[in-house]
Amino acid sequence: MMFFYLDYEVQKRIVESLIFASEEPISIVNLTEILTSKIDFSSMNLQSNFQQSPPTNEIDFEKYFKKLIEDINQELRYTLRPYQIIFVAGGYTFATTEEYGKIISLLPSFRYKKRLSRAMLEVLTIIAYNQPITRPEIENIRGTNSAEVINSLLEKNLIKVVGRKNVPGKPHLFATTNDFLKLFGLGSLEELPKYNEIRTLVEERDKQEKIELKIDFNREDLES
Amino acid sequence: MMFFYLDYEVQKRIVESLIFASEEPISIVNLTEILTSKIDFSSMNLQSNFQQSPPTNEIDFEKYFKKLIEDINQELRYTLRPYQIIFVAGGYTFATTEEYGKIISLLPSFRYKKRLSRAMLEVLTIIAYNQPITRPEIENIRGTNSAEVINSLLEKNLIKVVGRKNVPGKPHLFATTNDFLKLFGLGSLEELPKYNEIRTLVEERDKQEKIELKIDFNREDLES
Amino acid sequence: MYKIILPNFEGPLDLLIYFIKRYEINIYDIPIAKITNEFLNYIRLMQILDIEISSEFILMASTLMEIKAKMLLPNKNEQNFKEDEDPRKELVDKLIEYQVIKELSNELKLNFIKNQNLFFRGLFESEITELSKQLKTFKPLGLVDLANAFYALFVQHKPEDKGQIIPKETLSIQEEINRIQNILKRKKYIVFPKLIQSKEKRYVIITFLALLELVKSKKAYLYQCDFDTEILVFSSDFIAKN
Repeated sequence: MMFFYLDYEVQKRIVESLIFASEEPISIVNLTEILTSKIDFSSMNLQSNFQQSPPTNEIDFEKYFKKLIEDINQELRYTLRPYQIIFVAGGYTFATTEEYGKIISLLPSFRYKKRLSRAMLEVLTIIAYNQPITRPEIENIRGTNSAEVINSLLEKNLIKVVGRKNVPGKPHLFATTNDFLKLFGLGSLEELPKYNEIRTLVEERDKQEKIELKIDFNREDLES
Repeated sequence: MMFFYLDYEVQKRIVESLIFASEEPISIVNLTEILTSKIDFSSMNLQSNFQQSPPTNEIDFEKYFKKLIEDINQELRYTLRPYQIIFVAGGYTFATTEEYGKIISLLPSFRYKKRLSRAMLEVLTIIAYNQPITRPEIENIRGTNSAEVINSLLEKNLIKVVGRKNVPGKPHLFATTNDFLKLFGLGSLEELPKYNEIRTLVEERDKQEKIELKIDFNREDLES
Repeated sequence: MYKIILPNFEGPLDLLIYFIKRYEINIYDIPIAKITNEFLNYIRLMQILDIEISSEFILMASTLMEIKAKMLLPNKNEQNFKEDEDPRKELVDKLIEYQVIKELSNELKLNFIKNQNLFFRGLFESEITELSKQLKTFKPLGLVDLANAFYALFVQHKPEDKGQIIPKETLSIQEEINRIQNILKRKKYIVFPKLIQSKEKRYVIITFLALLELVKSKKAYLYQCDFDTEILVFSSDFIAKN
């Protein structure tokens, strides 16, 4: 039983789930190819009344699927879903609506939350405190190859190239971006924890209890 | 203006778009963290009447968000969307419904996407239960070369390198990924079939075979 | 010509378990002579059929024969071994552990089958923007760039050249081409050094030759960002679509 003989409602659901699951934007040509292949939809136990439909060779696939996708989008709008099917890079794919996309992008540390590896954080920190800095200098501090990490940070727009250093090889100089500040909720680079403070903190980590005690004493001093 | 003062409908949309846009399953802890941070939602131009709401410190976030997600799922079901929010790999994420997933899996371009050979399953099992583990250790358990299999599992992003073992040769240590949990529909590694139960079962069975063997011997005795 | 299909064993342990099941042998008291014979017969059969025998099978055969010899040695006090001096113990432990793994993987397979109809979202916005950004800012590369990158990588990573043990399976350039193309079917693009990670020297060379072949026949395209960063390999399909 062919796709085009299915209920229009079921057709919509199938196309919607296809676009949802596809790893690439899916083109009309692609959709047509997949859905006109010899699959027996009647075996799929769909709650669908099969309808009389024009034979495939009379269907203008492009027009048909465009209309179908537009109808899905209308449903999504009517039911207030915060996502839509959009046309991009030669095909159809899901994306959040502009309104909710904007909200998401404003939420702190959302996009990068789980995608910053320890190595990335390390390199970011080094760049943040030493900018502008070259790759060899970064690698010298970390003691390990950092090309790939730097590449991913560039891709995520957390660092940028600000020039070249005038030493043999003219290596690129890297600095942090505004997105970096946004990600860490910093108003400016000056709001970074002070390097010396951190250094002291690390050095005295073993004496942490003592420090806290001191602070307590101070407060008591103030209160009394 | 806080998240919890927004219209419940708008709250649902924000959570839905967050889960929709997140590449990794998003946990309740994560949701809470993101949505209780200091964002002024009133600046976001949302069509929402702000409502009186209990102060955050009285909200049971887990219960609140679980209910909210269940309400979104109910909407998705009522409006016949072919996808749902499910809990997997430690968080919430979108996935096709059983019904439409079945249809998709029958379509030619999706059919072969999910295939695991016996060898791959075996190596995955060994890594899942013994992580982090090195290739020689895996090969010792299987009694056979597993380099190719490990490579394809790495390519499929079902396992990842998490470091090197401090033994001669410094071999890579492998562990399973979130994609592994997603592929097997596991909320966490704790949901794996229990090792000890299966081990007892195997040992019991081996003992049972011993008994059968005795009976066999007896029969042979009788026959001869 | 006709084909003989032998059961597909995942190595010598798998084969031994097959024998144990078939002859309903008590795993705690394996008749080692009988099993060794069966095992050697199987290897001979493989030889006759001209099937490549991997080193693990040879190794297992010698282990079995060693155990057999130890079992034949007259024991000082008793004829029966105490459990922990039984020469079979190590092998038995391995067989049990492997059986447990097999059972567990069967259980996991049920999960897998149950979940086969679950499809997650395939494409995310960040990937779309990343992709279109890359194609805009990345410049196409030629064969010379590939050779340079290859050389740099070779110097940098110093792939291990394991002299002693040469794996039986040999990898042809065609197989490597297939592998790369398979990845490209799934992944849109590959970061060049990822192709070569943790491989031996001769594999690195095969990967390089395969990549050369793909670029020459325009089945793959190389791109690199303006910076001194990694080379990306794209499939021709993907480039055509964009």
